[in-house]
This record gives sequence, structure tokens and C-alpha cells, in this order.
Amino acid sequence: MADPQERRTDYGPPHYEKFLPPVIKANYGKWKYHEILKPGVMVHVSETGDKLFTVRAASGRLISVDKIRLYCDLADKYCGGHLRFTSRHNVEFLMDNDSGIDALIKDLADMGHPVGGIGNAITSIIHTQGWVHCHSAATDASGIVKSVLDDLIEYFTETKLPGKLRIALACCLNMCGAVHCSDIAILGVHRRPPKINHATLKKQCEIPSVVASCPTAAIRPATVDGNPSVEIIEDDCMFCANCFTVCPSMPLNDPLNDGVSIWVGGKVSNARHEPMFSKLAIPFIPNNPPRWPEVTDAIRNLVEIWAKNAHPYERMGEWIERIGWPRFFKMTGIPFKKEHIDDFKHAGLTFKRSTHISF
Amino acid sequence: MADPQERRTDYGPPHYEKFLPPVIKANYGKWKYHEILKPGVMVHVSETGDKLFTVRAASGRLISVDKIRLYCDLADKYCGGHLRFTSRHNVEFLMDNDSGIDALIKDLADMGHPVGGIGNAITSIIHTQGWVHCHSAATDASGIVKSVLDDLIEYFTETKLPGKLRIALACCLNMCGAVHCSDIAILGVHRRPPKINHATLKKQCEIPSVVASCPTAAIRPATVDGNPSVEIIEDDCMFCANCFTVCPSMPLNDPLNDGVSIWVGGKVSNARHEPMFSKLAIPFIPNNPPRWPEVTDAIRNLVEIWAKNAHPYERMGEWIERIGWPRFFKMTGIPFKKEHIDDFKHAGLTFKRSTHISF
Amino acid sequence: MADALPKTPMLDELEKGPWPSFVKEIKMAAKRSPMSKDLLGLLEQSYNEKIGHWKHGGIVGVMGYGGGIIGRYTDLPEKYPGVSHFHTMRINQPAGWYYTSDILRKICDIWEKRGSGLTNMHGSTGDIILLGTRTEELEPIFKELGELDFDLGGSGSDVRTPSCCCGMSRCEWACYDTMAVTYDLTQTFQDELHRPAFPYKFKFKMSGCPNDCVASIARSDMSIIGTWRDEIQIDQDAVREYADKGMNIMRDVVGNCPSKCMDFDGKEISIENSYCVRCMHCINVMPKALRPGKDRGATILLGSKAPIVEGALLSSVIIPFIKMEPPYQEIKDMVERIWDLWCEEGKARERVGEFIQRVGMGNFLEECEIDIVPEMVAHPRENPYVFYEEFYEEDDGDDEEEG
Amino acid sequence: MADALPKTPMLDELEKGPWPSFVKEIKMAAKRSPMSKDLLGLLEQSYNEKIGHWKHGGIVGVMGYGGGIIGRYTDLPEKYPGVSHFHTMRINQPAGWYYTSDILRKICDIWEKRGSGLTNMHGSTGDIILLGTRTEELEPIFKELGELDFDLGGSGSDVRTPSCCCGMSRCEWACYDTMAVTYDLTQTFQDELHRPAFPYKFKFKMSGCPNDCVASIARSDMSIIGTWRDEIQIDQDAVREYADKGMNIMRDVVGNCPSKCMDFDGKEISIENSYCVRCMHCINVMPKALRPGKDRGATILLGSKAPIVEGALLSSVIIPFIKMEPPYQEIKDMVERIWDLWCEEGKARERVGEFIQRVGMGNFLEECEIDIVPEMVAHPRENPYVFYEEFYEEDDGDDEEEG
Ligand code: SRM
Ligand code: SRM
Ligand code: SRM
Ligand code: SRM
Ligand code: SF4
Ligand code: SF4
Ligand code: SF4
Ligand code: SF4
Ligand code: SF4
Ligand code: SF4
Ligand code: SF4
Ligand code: SF4
Repeated sequence: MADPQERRTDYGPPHYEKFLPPVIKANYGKWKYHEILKPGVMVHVSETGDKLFTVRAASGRLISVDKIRLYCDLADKYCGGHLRFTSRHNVEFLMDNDSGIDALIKDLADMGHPVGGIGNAITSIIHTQGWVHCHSAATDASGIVKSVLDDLIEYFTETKLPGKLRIALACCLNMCGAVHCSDIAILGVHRRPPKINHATLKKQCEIPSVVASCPTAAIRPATVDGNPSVEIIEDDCMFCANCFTVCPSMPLNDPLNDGVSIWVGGKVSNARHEPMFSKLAIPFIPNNPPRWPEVTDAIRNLVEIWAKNAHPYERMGEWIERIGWPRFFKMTGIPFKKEHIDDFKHAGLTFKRSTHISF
Repeated sequence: MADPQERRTDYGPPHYEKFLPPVIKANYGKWKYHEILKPGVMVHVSETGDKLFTVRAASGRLISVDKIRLYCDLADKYCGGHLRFTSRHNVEFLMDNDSGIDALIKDLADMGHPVGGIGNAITSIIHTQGWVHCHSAATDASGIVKSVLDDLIEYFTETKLPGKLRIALACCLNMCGAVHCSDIAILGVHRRPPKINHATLKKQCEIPSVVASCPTAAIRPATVDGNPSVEIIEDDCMFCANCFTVCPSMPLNDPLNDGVSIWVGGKVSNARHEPMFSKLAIPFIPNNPPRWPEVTDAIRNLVEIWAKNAHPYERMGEWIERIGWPRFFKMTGIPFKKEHIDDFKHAGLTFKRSTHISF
Repeated sequence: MADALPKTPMLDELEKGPWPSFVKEIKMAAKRSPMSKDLLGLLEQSYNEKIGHWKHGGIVGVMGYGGGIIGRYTDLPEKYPGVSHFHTMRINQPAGWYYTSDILRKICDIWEKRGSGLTNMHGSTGDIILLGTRTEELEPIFKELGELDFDLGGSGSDVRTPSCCCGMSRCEWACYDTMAVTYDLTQTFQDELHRPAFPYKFKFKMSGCPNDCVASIARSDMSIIGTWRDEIQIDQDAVREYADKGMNIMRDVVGNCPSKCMDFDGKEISIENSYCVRCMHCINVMPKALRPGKDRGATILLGSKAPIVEGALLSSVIIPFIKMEPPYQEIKDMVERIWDLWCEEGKARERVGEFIQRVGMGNFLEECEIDIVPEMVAHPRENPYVFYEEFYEEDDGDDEEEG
Repeated sequence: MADALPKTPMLDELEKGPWPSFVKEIKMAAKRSPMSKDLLGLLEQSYNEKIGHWKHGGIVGVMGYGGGIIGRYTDLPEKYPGVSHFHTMRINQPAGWYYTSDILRKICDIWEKRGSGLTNMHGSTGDIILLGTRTEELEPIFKELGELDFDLGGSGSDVRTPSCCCGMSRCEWACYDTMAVTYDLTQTFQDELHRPAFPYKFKFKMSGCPNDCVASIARSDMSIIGTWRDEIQIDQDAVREYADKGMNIMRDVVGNCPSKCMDFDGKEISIENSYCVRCMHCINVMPKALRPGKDRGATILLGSKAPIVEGALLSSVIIPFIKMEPPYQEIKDMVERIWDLWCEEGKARERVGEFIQRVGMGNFLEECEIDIVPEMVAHPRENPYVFYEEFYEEDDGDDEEEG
């Protein structure tokens, strides 16, 4: 190993300027307006008169170096070697003229990468690791995402929705996909208290931290088969897995009882309505790999009912707020159940505290 | 004392029907519409064509039997012996024709009871006992109420406000006046932790209940001068007096530090906006009996700025919601301070969680 | 006796001004009552010292009753012997606060003889408050009031005196008979009203429509608020009349509709009733033209209270719509189920609204056998902490019930 | 080697359909990488068994760094030795995620040689995720990436890799230079990014305008969101152009303005800018006609996070408006003060948003010397539980500081 003395650390990422296309360098901060030319294609016009054409394609996020090289080939062929990725993991090709756009789109199509996601469309689903890489996952991430987007592809490649629709997926309550503010969120959930491995617990975990980790105080120290360990008041467990995060001997993963829940009506942008959290729509759908048909059906149902009924520019949550939750449940056919009623810290504030009811 | 065997109990209040004027008996449930004829006077018209005229007068709430007898005289003279009180403690005289209205109003004026409070007006202030009867009071009730209403009388006797304006007062945080949903609320507050009477505490109170009574866990058992007692972590005391409610040896009353706070923007009715809680406007005004001039000034300021700027029918809270709290503080000249920022259970939900800001 | 009144320069300031003066009232009573005279002196001292002079209440009452009286003693009994005892009696008012001069005079006579001669008409819960008497007068007063058919109201951990808006007696908007319901519930729950056996107080308030003129949604553990299910009744001629008289219907009526479900084309108002949230605004502004629908009943809400100690609550919907027909059995049965659960599992000094939050609305509804419907929530949960109640065991096809 | 791939009938289903297939990607990589080949087998097993096969992470890293690598081991190492180690490397992306083909190819070459050949472009915090390698490869990869000037990103209780929207590089609405700020903060806080010393993670996200295209308000402990203070720039000719092309300006633009501060008279749009809440909607819909004002800067918000464990939070305003000029010293100083306080008084695993709620926003602001202004709250407190900080002692004219 190199001598720490001469080892270079803390230099940070390369400066972005190195990677900007010339048309951006020349017009940085001078953009005047943009237009969507067709699905997945937009132009930004500068005060200088220069134009920047963007073609956005589905990337897939989990990609091999082979695929990245193919992107590079396209960037070389059409964009002077420049490309970027978006905050939602699509890939964008940037050009200072529109001559190559159609050919580029065709090449992308041949590679299996549809173009779209700009404007009033669905774009790719923010997601996480799932069974591909994470120890916490209550479901897979990439498999559901692929299945849902296969099903909804027409809303990616066309702009026929009332407004933007953002879907996100997180494979457990840690919510690395930050699904808590999405128009539609898919959230992996456990439904069974941790199965304690009493044999390993004392070795792997500090009992006081385990006890302290539980937000509902469901964990108590206990001696089991002579081992110092913990026990769980199962009725008080809300399956958050915070104990597992601090202690590997308390896994919640369980093939029979893991699955996903569906949440709706969140948003992040400040456009019109202030940002909103997503709210529970469907408490539980069992995992059904490889294509989770119950999930894709449920989401298509939500998208279509919203698309048909929302006013222009109305995001999912804005639409529901206008029509009211009772009507939402009626229109979607989702049964309203005990699970929908909040019982956590601020529960009281989510109760209906007026007689504003329509019949 | 009477033999319990033959003692009559649990018979409840008399049936209201005994006291209803004939015109009401005849038209019970048949009222069709009403009109406000002039300040404090309205007529209800029945499907039968019958009419019921109501004259509403300030009563004062804390009244002597002498005054009640004077009301009775008026009721006999003008209303066939009928009268009622309202949910806000005004007195109402009920007539089946309008011939006596003006004379009645004159008699009331001579007695010192202005007529008004109907429609877009201020009506009497819901209030509580204060120094007249309660052990908890951080301020008097009747004195402030009298001072404020003397000052605002024009808004009672005329209907020149944009909408209804409801004021309430409670002399301590128990809030018997239920001031938590008023357009303007006056709330008596303590600002100093309980002064523990260590000599009496053990006798008068159960130490575990005292400790348990504190919502912030500021109370700990302690031995003081050899007596079992409690001690208070003063920094954690929020002056709620819940400990005093369960233990007389922990009084919070304190002439130097008691006073009132002013709250705004609550409402109860479902008209237009859902019911709302009142919010803190002025954290503290010292008690200044007998006429609390700083309080009357502060309230007049609030009423007038609202009256001048609100849209028709817009209650205080609806108006503030439209213009925004920053503008409310600017327009009223009330300084915004640390005390305004919530730090209780749901504090986070009161923070501004968007960039919706106007400059 | 008038010149025997103490000097009260502070309080005298409160005799001035147009609003009725409570000081004048105390002085009026003080002319005959030594209690009121000493109250005057005590209050003047409080005004000077900026502090009350009452000791923490003590338990006093009448035989067989656990509530209805608030015990009160001054901390200066030597100086003000007239208020050495100064207990308040809460007398259950007739529903709607209607009286005849006859009955009021009889009450006054009793109170002048045996009490301070001071009252609150009324207390903030709704009772007639007889303000200040001695322990030994309580039984005689109770007896004499009983002869007039007036009984005590509530205090302590019991049902509190129910109260209501004037409803059908005078108001065209009453969607059910508030006074009848108030009387009925008060009679039905006499035992619970007079014998504290709950974890804490329980208040009923009845309003005939969503204007909520008794503030029930803010101030009662159970709020029964009138509403309707069908269409707002419109008299288009009367609409035009308002327009002709200069009302800006577009701005002031339509523009204020919270559900944006109205329109006005210059001649007629149209309402998309299935979106109307029954807020009352349009009806309030145009009482001659608009009226609540004909299929009337009430929304029942639960749990409001003042802030001590977990923070104030507003009542929240538990039954979106119910027809209000005597004997109101369905409601009473539900109330009993709620009390059973709350009495069994509620903590001391835990109001039902706080109890619901602690045990969870869903569990509460299930235990009380109340249907779970989306009208109960402003919105579904935002947090993912669902207490799923079933899971499968390995080698087991069936659901296991949990928790 | 292709025929050596395991049979994956389940996963093969996910090669079908129009959306890019991650299974195809894994198979592509598996052609050369035994790691990816075993990943394929492992994943197929997970799909069959409906459960993941990864052990709870272990601590691995490169010398001198406390974060940037997520250790990962399968629980079936005998069956899938290729993923017995399968650590993720988080590589700090260039701000705005711009690349040249040249640099990407070089990264790919390293990763093909020393890792699984699989990546996430990008992770949900913003890093380049190199997905799966062995412990012994970490140092060499770090060294080789260093030669390309790529450094590690964050993980653990440190500053996490800051990220931003493309801002001024492509967007006409950027109210400040997000990419410049991201680069600057990343460089300034290298030590905090690489050496976990906080109570928990701390994320920065920079968006150029209130559209918030990096979701900063939902996903970062400090959210810096561009805005403006003066008037929206209007080009009335362009407004008419939109109208002529059939846009329903009244319904779709004016009708959606949350502050109801716009009007359109058929020809011109007028805006009452002092009421505008800078929501962006009108500008979004008419980018040719409307533009943010010229006096630009940012709103700074604090505290958002995912739900574990106290419930999700959105960031809330701590500075309503600040000019964004290098070297951003005022912001950096404030950040240092915030960290000092949080490091001293924060509990383990307590994000800054939770910390603020625990200690109280008012106390937090005072300690961090941040001005208290009404723009910080949706509304003032509703509960009466004010921690008044001063009281008078008897015989003492002066305020006593308390608490
Ligand atoms: C490229 C990207 C930023 C980046 O640096 O990577 C971007 C770029 C643009 N956004 Fe965005 N947004 C991008 C993520 C977001 C996000 C973040 C997210 O989804 O996680 C949001 C917040 C979403 C939310 O509220 O939940 C976002 C909310 C908006 C909005 C507000 C839409 C609304 O009505 O709520 C606009 C305005 C609009 O489209 O009218 C906007 C507008 C735009 C414009 C038109 C800005 C411009 O003039 O260049 C850009 C193209 C529009 C488009 O994609 O439809 N962008 N935009 C991101 C593309 C993600 C993708 O691949 O699909
Ligand atoms: C007499 C009384 C009921 C009773 O049984 O005692 C009553 C009677 C009427 N109320 Fe009320 N309200 C009465 C207390 C209330 C309360 C309770 C309170 O203030 O504590 C409220 C809720 C206040 C709140 O929201 O904070 C109340 C909110 C309303 C509203 C809704 C106003 C709004 O815009 O929010 C209306 C409708 C209107 O006035 O347009 C209304 C309308 C009416 C009408 C017009 C109903 C009718 O057709 O008879 C009555 C006369 C109007 C008036 O006073 O202006 N009444 N009204 C109460 C008179 C109190 C007093 O002496 O002033
Ligand atoms: C007399 C009355 C005030 C008045 O001047 O009108 C009153 C007076 C007292 N209330 Fe009250 N409350 C009165 C209506 C209310 C109301 C309003 C209502 O009922 O609509 C409330 C708010 C609504 C609610 O129930 O939450 C109210 C909330 C409280 C509380 C806080 C309860 C809570 O759960 O937050 C307390 C404290 C307690 O129960 O220990 C309290 C306690 C008290 C005590 C008994 C003092 C105590 O701590 O023991 C007061 C006796 C004062 C005295 O010496 O006369 N009083 N109290 C009201 C009863 C009159 C009547 O029967 O008509
Ligand atoms: C890789 C990534 C998901 C992805 O596929 O993109 C990820 C993966 C993990 N996250 Fe995350 N988080 C990732 C972005 C996020 C985000 C989104 C964001 O940063 O914008 C969030 C929500 C926002 C937030 O910070 O609150 C997020 C909230 C969490 C949490 C919950 C933290 C909380 O305070 O609520 C945990 C649990 C923890 O910290 O113990 C967590 C923990 C984890 C761990 C380390 C699992 C653990 O419990 O130790 C995951 C490792 C998975 C693996 O084996 O690869 N991750 N994590 C993301 C980082 C990629 C990158 O660096 O670019
Ligand atoms: S959401 Fe949960 S399971 Fe998914 S990557 Fe994050 S920590 Fe792992
Ligand atoms: S999963 Fe959550 S609630 Fe259940 S025991 Fe673990 S920490 Fe407690
Ligand atoms: S508000 Fe407080 S001080 Fe006033 S009457 Fe009620 S309990 Fe007593
Ligand atoms: S006043 Fe309230 S906060 Fe203070 S010690 Fe008593 S119970 Fe605790
Ligand atoms: S609540 Fe409704 S029904 Fe009752 S008095 Fe008020 S307006 Fe009339
Ligand atoms: S009652 Fe309210 S919601 Fe219904 S139409 Fe009238 S104003 Fe609109
Ligand atoms: S956040 Fe604003 S400035 Fe940044 S890309 Fe989105 S629209 Fe443009
Ligand atoms: S930016 Fe938003 S608030 Fe401002 S004028 Fe436009 S639509 Fe209205």
C-alpha cells in the first residue's frame, strides 16, 4: 500500500467545466427560454441566439460498462462526445443543432432505449437496490420498476398526461428512493416482527442500543436459553426495521410476508401547491416476481383515473385534494381500511376535523 | 337532612317546552328565512307566515338577581314573559310582532344594556372567572372583557365589519373559555415556575401523581429540608399549571409575572374555511388593572386592520391566510419573536416547508 | 347598608363605559348580601395586588351527587369572612336557554335568600352558574330548586351539562331538533352526569347546522352537527332579488365557495351538489334564496378539548351522516360502547380525544364497532408505520391474527 | 463464456418489454465478469424465494477515508463465490452529471478490470455507483480513479455527496449557479465528507428555482433553492402569442396561481408581485413570456429526510432570501455553526431536522445566530406552551434570564 505521506486524498470530484459541451460553456447562464419540440426532445434558446437541443432517453440506471460505452459511441457520433445524466437517471444527449436528432433517436431505439420523459409525461422511476444489493430489502427494486415502466411506456414516449407524474420506489422503510414525496410511490414493507437470532445477538449487537433503537419501545432485554438477548412485544412492532439497522441479528426479511404498499399524491416542486407527502393508497400487495402483475395493474389504474379526471397541470395530489379522498377511494375502487388511518405521532392532525363532507 | 329513600334526584332540567313563547311553539321547525332589520334586531319568518322578532342585548354574564328581575320586567312588558340567553351569554327578547321593538331598545339603553351583536359585528366576549372565583387565574376575566368591549362598543352596536368577529378570554391555560378557536383570544399566562410549598406538599399531594402530571417531565421527587417533596427543572417548565391542578402546593400565581397573551385567527364555524385554531400574536402583556390599556389598544389595532383590509365575509384567520403571516406581522407592527415559533409536539408541521414566500 | 360598601377605587373605574358593568352588578348584590360585599373587597384587593385570593378548590356537594358544585374558599377568610366559603353551583339550564320571567324570578328568590345573589347567565359549558354560597346552604338550595324542577349540572369526571343552539325553535337552518336531542341525552345520562365515574369529563354539544353556534366542534367530546345529504334548495326568483338589490353574487357567494362547486350566470345559481361540502356559506349569505336540502340529519364528531395537557383538539368525524330520529338509539348505543372502552382503558385525566390518539383511531373504531370510512380522515396516513395485523407462518396456509 | 450463464427463467421474463432491461445489463456484464455471473444466479434465487441474500453490511474502506464504500457479502458464499464480497463504491459525480465519452470510457475500463462491470448511473444521492467488488480491489480502484481526478463520495455519518440540478448550464430559470455552489461546497467540506464525525448523515442539494429538480426540499438536510425578490419579467407580446395559439390563459395560468395575484384582461397579464409566492407555475407554462425577476438569489431550508425513525420531514425555511455570490462565506459560516451545535448536542442517529424539533426551532436559531423572521413558519404556534425566558423576582426591578 502506498505511503500515506504521499497519498493524494480529498481532492473531490473533477470540475464540471471540463465536461461541458462548447455551446453550454458559451451560453452558461444566458438561456432565455425553451420549447418541447416533440416527446423527449427540447430546445433551449440563448440570449445570444444559440440553441441547445436535448434528447432524453430511458437509461435504466443499473447499467453495465458495455452500455455506458454504447452511450459514449452515440455521444461521439452526434454530440461531439458530450452527454449527461439527469436527476432521475435518464441519459441526455446534447447538441448545438438539430440535424442529428432523428438519427440519434433511431439509434437509441435500436439499442432498446426509448426517448421521452420530458413535459407532461412519466419519467423514469427513482429507485433503490432491492435484492440486487441491499440486506434490508422487502422487495426487489429493478424488477418492479421494469415491469411498471414496460406497462406505462406510452406515457413516457408521449406527452398526453395532464401534468408531470413522478413515480418512485424504495425497497424498505429507509426510503432511499425518498418516495415520501412522489405522485405514486411503491414501498417495500415487512409485516412480521424481527426473528431474533438469540445465538448471535449478544456477539453482534449492543443490547442497550437495540432496545433504544425501537421507536415504539417494543424491545426489552431478556435472557433466552441462557443467552443475554432481547424479546419483542409483537403487538407493538410496526415493522420499521430500525432495530435491524443497528443489529444484524434481528432480520425482518420474510418471503411469506414481505411485499409492497402503494402511496399517492406527493410532490416536490413548489409549482402551484406547496410540496406534499405521499399518502397511503394500498396497504399491501404480496411480492409476485418476476413481474408483479398486481402492482402494475394497481398503478395503471391510478394513472389512468388521474389522467382522465385531472385538470390541466394538476398533479395527482392536487387532483385528489380537489375531489376529496372519499371520492378518490370510490373512483379507484380501493377499499378504505383501518391501515389508512394514521396512528403515528401526528395522527390527530390527519383526522377530519370539520363537517366539510360531500355526499 | 332528608331520608335518601324519599329524596328526589336525577330528574334533570325542566323540559324547554315549558318556556317557549307561543309563536315558537306554533312554528317550531317551520322557520323559512330571516332578515336582519337593524343592529341587534332580526326577524324570522315562518312557512305559516308567522314572524318572530328578536332583540339581542348585551347582558354582561356576571349579573345579579336584581338584574335578572329587571330583564323579567322587560320580558313581561314586551314579550309575554319570554326571554332567552344565547350561547355567547347575550340576552334575547322574543316577540311575535314588531310594535314594541323601539320602546324595548330604549328601556334597555336606559338600563345600560346596548343592543347589537347580530350579523357582521362583534358580540360579547366568551369568558371565565378570573379573580372573581378561580384559584388558577393568571389575570382577571370580567375586568378585561369590560374594558375591551367598552372600547369596541361601536362594533357591537353597528354592523360595519367584513364578517363576524369572535373574541374570547380565558384566565389560564385550562382555557375554560375555549379560546383556542377564536378570531381574537385573550389568554392569561404565568411566566414563572411553581413556587413549591415544601411544608404542605407531602400532606396535600401525592408525589407520584405530581411528578406524572408534568408534560415536560420537569418535576422530580426530592427531599427538601427533610420533607419528602419535589423539585422543578426550571428550564423545562412551560408554565402550564397542570401540576397545580393536581397539587395545591405548587401555585404559579405571581403578581409580577402573570399577564396575558393575544391569539388570532381561529374560528369554529364551517362556513367557507374549515374550523381553525387561534395562533399566537402577542406573547405577553403585563396585567395592568383596572382597565388593561395595553390590551385594549392591541385588540383595537387588530380589529381595525382586519376590518380595513379583509374581503367581505372574510374572518380574521381567512384574511391572514390570504395575505400571509409575514404581512400580518408587518401590517400590525407586532414584532415576530422566538415565542411565536412552535416548539411543542407538532412543531415541525408549523414550520414553512416550501419556498412559497412573497417579498 | 349601601354606605357600608368597601372603598373600591380600582373597581369603580369599571363602572364607567357603555358595556354592562359587572362591578355595578356586584355592588347591587352587595347591598343585601354580605357575601357579595366581601367579594367586592376581595376583588379590589386582587386588582391592587394583581393576584387572585382563592384557595385551591375543595370537594363539597349535595348528597348522592358527585358533581355540580365547585368548592371555593378565600385565602383571606379573616379579612373577608363573607367569602370564607364561596362555592359555585352549576344548575342544568333548560335546552336552548329559554325562560319565562316567572321561573327566573323564583330562582332569583332562592339565590338571593341563600347565596350571594350573583350569577353567570350562563357558564361557558352552558349551566346556570350560581356564584358563591356556603356549604350549609347547598342542600337547602338543591331542595328548593328541585321544587322548581331544576337539577344540578355536571362537574368532575362525568358527563357535563349538554348544551345546544336554539335550532328548530328559531333557526331556519336546523337540520335536526337540537333541543329535543339535548333534553333526551341529558335525561338518558342523568346517572353519568351526576356521578363521576369516567377517566375525565365528557361533554356533548348539539348544533343544528355546520355554522355550529354552540362551538361544539371545538368544545365537546361529542359534537353532533346538523347537515344534509341531498341538494341545496334554490329559489331562483329570490336569487335574482338579491342580485337586483346589488349583491355581488359572483364575488361574494360563488367566489367564496370552498369546493368551487357553484356558478352564477347572471340569472340563476347552479350547484354541483355532489361536490358541495355543506359549508353553509352560500346559504348564510342568501337565506331567502338558498336552504339546506330536505334529506337532513347530522354528522357526529368526537374528541375536542382545550389544550391541557397534550394540546387542544378539534372534534373529528366518526359518523359522516346519520338520521336524527327519537329515541336516537343508535347514537346512545354507540356512546355506551365508547364509554365502556374509554372507562376500561383510558388513563386518569385522559379525555376521549386524547385516548383515541393514544390507542389509535383504527383500533378505537373497531372496538366500538363503528364503520371505517374515508370521510373520517383529512387524508390517509403519510408515515409507513402500519401495524399490519396478519402474517403467514411457514408451513401454514392461513392468516395468523396478530395484535 | 456466454453459455456458462446460469439458467434464469424468472429473470428472463424481465428481458422482455420496451423499457431498458437491467437483466440484459447484468447478462452483458456477466459475459466477462464472474461477479456479475454469480449475481445473476443469486438474483434468480431471490426471485424464486422472494427474499434477498445479502448479509448485513460490514465496514470496509480505503485508507484515510471513513466512508464512500458500502460493504456487502452474500449469505450464500459457497454457492456464489463471485459475490462473496460485493462492495459498492460511491464515486463523487461531477456537478450536474455532465461527462465526456472520454472520461466515461476510462472509468469503465477500470471498473471492468477490477469490479463487476455493473454501475448505477447514478445512485439516488447522486454518486456514480460502482456496484460490486472485492475488498482487495478497493485501494487499486481508488488509486486509478484518482488518476482521473475522481474521488469517493460520502457514506455513514458524514456530509453526503452534494448534488444539484443542471441550473445555469441549461436552464433559463436558474436563479443562481447551482453547479458552482455544488462544486464549491463539495471542495470546502472534503474533510467532513470523507471522515464521518457527525451524529448522522448530512445532505446538501442545490436547485436553481422553486421547481426543485433535485428534490432538495424532500431529500436534503440543507436545501438551497433559487428564487427572486423583484418582479416577474413579462413579455406581453409573447403573452399574446400564447393566447393566439389557443392557450386558455385565464383557466390554466391565472386560475392556477396559488396566491391569486395575477390577472389577464385578454391582452396583458398583470401580476401583483408583492403577493406572488414565487411558485413558478405561470413561468413554467409560458416560458417565452414570463421569466423570474432580476434580483435573484436563494431560499435556504433545513432538515428534510426519509421517515426513519421519527417520521419523514420536509426542509423548512431558515433564510428566506440570500444573494448567492462566491465564496458563499455567509452560508459556510452558518453551516459551521449549525454543525458545531448539532455535533455537540445532537444524539447519535439524529438528523438535523429531528434535532431542531427536539431542541426547539427558536433555541436552535438563537444558538446558530440566525435571524428569527415570520417567513420561517407556516403559522405561529397554536398551543400556549411558551417557554417564557424572563421573569421578575420580588424586590428586583430587572429581568431575570431563565432557560
Ligand atoms: C433534467 C432535469 C434536471 C436535471 O438537472 O437533471 C429537469 C429539467 C427540467 N425541468 Fe424539472 N427536471 C428534472 C427533475 C425534476 C424533478 C425531480 C424529480 O422528479 O425527482 C422535479 C420535482 C418533481 C416533483 O414535484 O415531484 C421537477 C419539477 C419540474 C417542474 C414542476 C412541475 C410541476 O408542475 O409540479 C417543472 C416545470 C414544468 O415542467 O412545467 C420542471 C421543468 C424543467 C425544465 C423545463 C426546466 C428547463 O427549462 O430546462 C427542464 C426540462 C423539463 C422536463 O423534463 O419536462 N421541472 N423536475 C431533471 C429531469 C429528470 C428526468 O430525467 O425526468
Ligand atoms: C343566538 C345564537 C345561537 C344560540 O342558540 O344562542 C346564534 C344565532 C344565529 N347564528 Fe350563529 N349564533 C350564535 C352563536 C354562534 C357561534 C358560537 C360562538 O360564537 O361561540 C358561531 C361560531 C363562531 C365561529 O365560527 O367562531 C356562530 C356562527 C354563525 C355563522 C357563521 C359565520 C361565519 O361566517 O363564520 C352564521 C352565518 C352568518 O351569520 O352568516 C350564523 C348565523 C346565525 C343566525 C343567522 C341563524 C338564524 O338564522 O337564526 C342566527 C343569528 C345571527 C347572528 O347572531 O348574527 N352563526 N354563531 C348564538 C348567538 C351568540 C351571540 O350572542 O352573539
Ligand atoms: C365555570 C367555568 C368557567 C366559566 O366561567 O364559565 C369553568 C370553571 C373551571 N374549570 Fe373549566 N369551566 C367552564 C367551562 C370549561 C370549558 C368550556 C366548555 O365546556 O365549553 C372548557 C374547555 C372545553 C373542554 O372541556 O376542554 C373548560 C376546560 C377546563 C379544563 C381543561 C380541561 C382539558 O381537558 O383540557 C380544566 C382543568 C381540569 O379539568 O382540571 C378546567 C377546570 C375548571 C375549574 C374547575 C378549575 C380547576 O382547575 O379545578 C374552574 C372552576 C372555576 C371556579 O372557581 O368557578 N376547565 N372548562 C365553565 C363551566 C360553567 C358551566 O358549567 O357552564
Ligand atoms: C445506494 C442508495 C440507494 C440507491 O440505490 O440509489 C442507498 C442505499 C442505502 N441506504 Fe440510503 N441510499 C441512497 C440514498 C438515500 C436517500 C436519497 C437521497 O440521498 O437523496 C435517502 C433518503 C433521504 C434521506 O437522507 O433521508 C436514504 C435514506 C436512508 C436511510 C434513512 C435515513 C433517515 O434518516 O431516515 C438509511 C438508514 C440508515 O442510515 O441507517 C439508509 C441506508 C442505506 C444503506 C446503507 C443500508 C443500511 O441500512 O445500511 C443502503 C445500502 C444499500 C446497498 O447495499 O447498496 N438510507 N438513502 C443511495 C445512495 C446512492 C448515492 O450515494 O448516490
Ligand atoms: S430502501 Fe432499504 S432496502 Fe432499499 S436500498 Fe435503501 S436501505 Fe436498502
Ligand atoms: S421493527 Fe421497528 S417497531 Fe419492530 S421491534 Fe424493530 S425497531 Fe421496534
Ligand atoms: S380558565 Fe383557568 S383560571 Fe379561568 S376559570 Fe378556567 S380554570 Fe379558572
Ligand atoms: S407548570 Fe407545567 S411544565 Fe411547569 S412544572 Fe408544572 S406541570 Fe411541569
Ligand atoms: S348552528 Fe345552525 S341551526 Fe343552530 S342556530 Fe346556528 S345557524 Fe341555526
Ligand atoms: S354550502 Fe358551501 S360548499 Fe356548498 S355550495 Fe354553498 S358555499 Fe359551496
Ligand atoms: S430546478 Fe429550476 S433552475 Fe433547476 S433545472 Fe429545474 S427548472 Fe431549471
Ligand atoms: S409565480 Fe406562481 S404565485 Fe407568482 S404569479 Fe406566477 S403563478 Fe402566481
